[in-house]
Amino acid sequence: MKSVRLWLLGVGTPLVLLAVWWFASADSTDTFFPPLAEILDRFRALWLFDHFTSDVLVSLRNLALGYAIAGVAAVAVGFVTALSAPIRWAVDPVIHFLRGIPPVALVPIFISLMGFGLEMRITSIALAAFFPTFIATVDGLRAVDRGLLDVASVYRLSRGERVVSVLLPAAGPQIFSGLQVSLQTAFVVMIASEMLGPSQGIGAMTLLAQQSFMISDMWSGILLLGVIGFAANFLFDLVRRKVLAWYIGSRRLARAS
Amino acid sequence: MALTVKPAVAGAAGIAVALAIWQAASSAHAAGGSLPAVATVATDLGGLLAEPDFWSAVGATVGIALLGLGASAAAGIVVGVLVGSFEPIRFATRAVLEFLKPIPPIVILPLVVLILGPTGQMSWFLVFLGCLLPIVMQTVDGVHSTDPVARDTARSYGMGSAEILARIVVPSSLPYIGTAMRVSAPAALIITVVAGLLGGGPGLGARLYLAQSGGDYPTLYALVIVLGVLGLMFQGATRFAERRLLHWHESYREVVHS
Amino acid sequence: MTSPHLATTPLEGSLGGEPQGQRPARLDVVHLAKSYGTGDGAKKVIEDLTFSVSAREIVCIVGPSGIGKTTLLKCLAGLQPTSGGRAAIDGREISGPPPEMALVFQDYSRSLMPWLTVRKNVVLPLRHLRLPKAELKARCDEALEAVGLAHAENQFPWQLSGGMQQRVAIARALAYRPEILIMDEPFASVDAQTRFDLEDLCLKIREGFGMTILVVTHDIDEAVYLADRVVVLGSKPARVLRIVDVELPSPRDQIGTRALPEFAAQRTDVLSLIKRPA
Amino acid sequence: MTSPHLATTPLEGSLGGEPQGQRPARLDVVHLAKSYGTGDGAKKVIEDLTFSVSAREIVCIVGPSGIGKTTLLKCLAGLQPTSGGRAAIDGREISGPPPEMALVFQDYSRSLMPWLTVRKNVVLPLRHLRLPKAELKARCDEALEAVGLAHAENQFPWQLSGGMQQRVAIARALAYRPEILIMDEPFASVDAQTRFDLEDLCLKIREGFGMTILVVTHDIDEAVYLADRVVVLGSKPARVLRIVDVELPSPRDQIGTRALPEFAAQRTDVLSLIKRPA
Amino acid sequence: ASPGASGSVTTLRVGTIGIGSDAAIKLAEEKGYFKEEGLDVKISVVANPPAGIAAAQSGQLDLTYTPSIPLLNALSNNVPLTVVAAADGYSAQAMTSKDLTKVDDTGLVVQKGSSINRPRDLEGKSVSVPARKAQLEVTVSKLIKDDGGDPSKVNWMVLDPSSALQSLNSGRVDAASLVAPFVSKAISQGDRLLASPGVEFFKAGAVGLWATGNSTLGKERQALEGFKTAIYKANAYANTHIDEAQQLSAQITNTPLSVIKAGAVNYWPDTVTTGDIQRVDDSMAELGYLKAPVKLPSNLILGD
Ligand SMILES: Nc1ncnc2c1ncn2[C@@H]1O[C@H](COP(=O)(O)OP(=O)(O)OP(=O)(O)O)[C@@H](O)[C@H]1O
Ligand SMILES: Nc1ncnc2c1ncn2[C@@H]1O[C@H](COP(=O)(O)OP(=O)(O)OP(=O)(O)O)[C@@H](O)[C@H]1O
Ligand SMILES: [Mg+2]
Ligand SMILES: [Mg+2]
Repeated sequence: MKSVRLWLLGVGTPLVLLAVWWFASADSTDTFFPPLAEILDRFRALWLFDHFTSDVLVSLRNLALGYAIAGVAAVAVGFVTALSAPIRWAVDPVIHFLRGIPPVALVPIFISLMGFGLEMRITSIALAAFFPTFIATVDGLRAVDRGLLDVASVYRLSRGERVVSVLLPAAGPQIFSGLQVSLQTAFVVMIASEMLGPSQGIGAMTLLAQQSFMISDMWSGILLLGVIGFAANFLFDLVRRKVLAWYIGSRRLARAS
Repeated sequence: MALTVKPAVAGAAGIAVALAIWQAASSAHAAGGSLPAVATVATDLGGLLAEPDFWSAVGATVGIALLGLGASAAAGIVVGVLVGSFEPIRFATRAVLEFLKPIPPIVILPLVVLILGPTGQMSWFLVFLGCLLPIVMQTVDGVHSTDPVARDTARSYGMGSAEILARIVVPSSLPYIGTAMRVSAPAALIITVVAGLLGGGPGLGARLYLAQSGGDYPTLYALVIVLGVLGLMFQGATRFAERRLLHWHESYREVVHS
Repeated sequence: MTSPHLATTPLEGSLGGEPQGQRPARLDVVHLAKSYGTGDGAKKVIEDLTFSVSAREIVCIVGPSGIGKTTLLKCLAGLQPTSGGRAAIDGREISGPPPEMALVFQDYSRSLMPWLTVRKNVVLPLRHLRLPKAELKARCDEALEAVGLAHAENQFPWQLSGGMQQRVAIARALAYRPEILIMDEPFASVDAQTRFDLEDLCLKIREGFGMTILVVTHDIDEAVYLADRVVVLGSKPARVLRIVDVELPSPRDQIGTRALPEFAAQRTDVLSLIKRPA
Repeated sequence: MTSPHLATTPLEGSLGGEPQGQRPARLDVVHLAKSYGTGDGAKKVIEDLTFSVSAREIVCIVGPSGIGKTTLLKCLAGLQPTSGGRAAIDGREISGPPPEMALVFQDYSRSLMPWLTVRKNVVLPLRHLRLPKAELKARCDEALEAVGLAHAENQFPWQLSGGMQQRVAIARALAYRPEILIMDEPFASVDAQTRFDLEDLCLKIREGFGMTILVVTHDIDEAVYLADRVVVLGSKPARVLRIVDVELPSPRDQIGTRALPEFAAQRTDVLSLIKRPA
Repeated sequence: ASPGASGSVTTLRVGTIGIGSDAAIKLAEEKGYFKEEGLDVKISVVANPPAGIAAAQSGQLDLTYTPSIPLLNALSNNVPLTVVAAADGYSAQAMTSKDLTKVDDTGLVVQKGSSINRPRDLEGKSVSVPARKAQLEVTVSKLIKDDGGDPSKVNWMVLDPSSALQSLNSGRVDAASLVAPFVSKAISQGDRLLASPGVEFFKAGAVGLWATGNSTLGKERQALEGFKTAIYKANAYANTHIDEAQQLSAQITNTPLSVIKAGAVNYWPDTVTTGDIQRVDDSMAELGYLKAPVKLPSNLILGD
């Protein structure tokens, strides 16, 4: 009984909020808060047809490419760095400094170095998304339980086995939380690189709509970016749940008992 | 002794190599000459540091970031404790929070710029929004992470619910709030810069925009270096605060033997 | 399948435990049942448990892992609602944490607050008793002294070894001066020497404060050494297999008592109960 | 201050342990010393330890918490370099993890991979032995069967109770079929019944596989029940207080052996050693 | 009596985009024209005209600089704005000038050896603009259309001026539309001027405007009138003291004076009419930048 009520509350509240938005804005004449109906109308017209391949797909492809490059590179470089103390000492200060720079601030530099093309956008995304995962990988590997490493020594696991069967899974939770932050960063930089540079992509379209006062178009762009942000995170979570099932399960159990 | 010198030497060597690569690329006229020489940027940086306008921009950036962060921390912790402690509120807000959480504030930047204009208030508001949700979510997690055994201990010794909230639940969630602050502090700085760069809010972001659109590359690089240093300081400050407050937590315990 | 050894103790009254003399029962457990969850998903942990503990008595509970000993203690401490039967103190049914009782948890490391020092952990439950400052300090000092941790009062629990942490949890319970003390495997991670000392401390506080003590343990020797009676649990869901009266001279002594032939006999007695497939 | 009971066993040769018959020493520990850290910050944990373990012998080590038992085992397993003296297997000095040895760690929860199921944890160290598939499976099944966990093979370690996790770690060592098995408080968190079963398993594998076994325990009864000899450690830094030869008939039996007056005498003997202020 | 005589001082927050023609408002400040009207004008630089419009409409700014094209974009989306005064534009003699680069601060440039010789050649080519659907895109489109080309076939790229110059040189764009002082920079760098889109589009009259939002209009009408008086006084002064104005421009845009002097000479009109805006309105509709011409309200210009 109680759980049914709570469930209703969970599903009901967002629906009520949407309904409130719909009706409260229905005959809004406020320039900046157009009716939701109109926003959805523009959403369909703009993103589902007109600009789907020219803008939406371009943005998504840049995001996916930049993010994938960043993820693979960060884990690989992270391993090399974490497992070799001299390399770690050498790159630590530089890496920490680069990490301190707001990633969006690098976009103007990339524009100046590489122009405004796809390569600039993908590089910006990849570079900005690199650091969170890289740092998480190094931290995760350095925090691997001594006990587990001792087991690996006692049973004389080979170097490869040690990396694949012990280090990678043990650092897995941290690597994944780094990847999650990277995803957010990649998404932000995707938008920023479009707003600052070229005239293509969802970010550019949204900013253009704002600058030419097409408020419903702007709202529909915001809505689309919101949905993409949510969906990307959702997909990520699906993968994480699958890969880290052991970790999530053990955490839940530890909390429940 | 040997152990402390070695990382420092290696670190210095790393910095030297990075600077050398930069210098080589710039002298080789890579990227159409838009990469300024190290010395040019250093001179420009020196010029900036002597400029009162620059310092007021730094002040504006840091001030906005800190004010926004402070406000979202205060609001986020209260909301988080409420949401975490009361089941109906938690269920009612869960879907909405989960939906909004992964959406970065840059998404609503165009709207906020329209409504508040290119002002400090606009930047502050974006920082507030951008940091609020992570802090709320982490606080909720923290409240949930309260060890049931600790809670039962308190109950078995006859402590009331207000006392349990104050003495058990809030201290238990501190590590989570600490994590949220550690993530949010650099984020606050980033959002302030983004608000300046893309929305025209005051501070270093706007300076960055002017440098870019004016093609003033040395200043562009100098500003990015300044931002890097500010970012480091923000990270350092939150780490320091966290260490002081959470010295008892696993991740900060002084290693007794090693 | 019901155990043939069930119900060797008298029930239903608030007086019980004749074999242990004429002291009145403080703690009564009558046909207690406990399930986790409700409806189809319910998991029956305790089916029908009956025993009682008299005032100033030490009773030990032994039984296989996962049988429901911790669950039973949680019901007695009012932390879990029972699903049937009754548990009562001095005839009053237990419905919430009883003020005259203190519980030492099995999970000692999780029952100490890591952000408080040892002393502050001990003081924590005394705060709302609004005692005078001096008394607060005296009680805390005395309890820490008793468990041999006076020197560690300003350390944090996680700076101590497992055995020391367990002793902090015990000190906290002692400082609270409960009339009834319930302990869940309290000496599991302490070394042999310290364990002996703590067992003797247990006997001493029973004399000193007239406490009633209920202890869960896996160590049969310990149960026999400490207890006036040993409650042996078995079968799933949990039932009382037998209640063994321990007849050993007091005062007891670690070396002397354990070397007695009666001691060996009693231990063999309990052991053979446990060995039988339940 | 040197202990008067030191050096009841012969040293310096690779033959030792006369009182246990004429079996050759497999494991030799000679004047072993171990400090953590170097220079001023060094902490001397073991000062001068000498004993040996013969082939097919079971030796138990007892001693107070924090004295350096785990440290000693880590040195023997080649996980920690020694700071003085020597440790050798069949006369070969130990410098890295020896292939014929397996170690069951005290911290079972930190020695199982939480992302692998019970079966995969047991199989992990066998992978690089490149055994035929069938043999791999047979060894794993047998080991899980022996510790009574065949039913739990597809569960994750964190889904098991502490005692079950400990048994998984033991199963892993068994499946590895080491010639020398070293275990650090292997039965600390299992209940009395299971503990008995595991102790008996220990005796059985010694017979079955001819293993040499070294066990650290806090439980004096267990030490006396299991061991051919008990090494009692004491004083800080750690030294051998005495090596007690256990003279009990085999095969041993949980109920029978423990009820013997010789058993009580041996236990009292070891106990009194421990009780003495070291 | 003028507001100044009453002794009270009204503060006006004004947004500019930091271009050369801001010299006039600077002059008004320096020469004390604002003070004469009882005004304390606080100038701040905004990122671009739409940002300024947004700020003006929400009351964060009292006045903002905007060219007529962003103004029309805003008006067409029902953002209520009122024009207070002209900020810059073209003189009646501009079209007859022999060297259009001397009067037009905008320019369309191509690389020296480019095969593009007239606006209609830009069909299918990529052309950089500082912002989409803003002044340069609209004016260049008109050039192309008037020359018989199809502007909808142009690949517009948004680039800041320095990146545009760099991209033009490296061939990443085929043509760049620029604003002073980058036009003269491009020419000095060897690029070729293809056309002067500004003057050809606007002919003569006001282009840049000082506009205000509803809230300021309601509360500070008198102060706005004062601003208008002061700014026109400054406009007149600037037109007659070009050297002084150019020195200020150099300061404002952080450009060497020689570069400023090599470029167009600004013109500051003394009036703005509905006609100036209506012409632009019609052209934008014709080019498809507006669905239909905006019906300009009768009180669009303050004091009309
Ligand atoms: N909160 C709970 N919800 C559901 N089942 C539970 C819960 N707590 C314990 N159980 C189950 O109840 C049974 C008894 O658990 P309990 O902890 O009481 O055992 P125990 O006798 O104390 O064991 P041990 O000697 O290992 O401490 C176990 O099977 C356990 O899985
Ligand atoms: N890595 C280490 N660095 C420094 N000191 C250590 C380290 N590991 C253990 N010690 C210290 O060495 C001493 C012996 O520890 P060890 O773990 O060997 O004790 P133990 O006899 O196994 O105790 P227990 O019975 O509690 O397991 C302790 O004082 C401990 O603090
Ligand atoms: Mg229990
Ligand atoms: Mg140990």
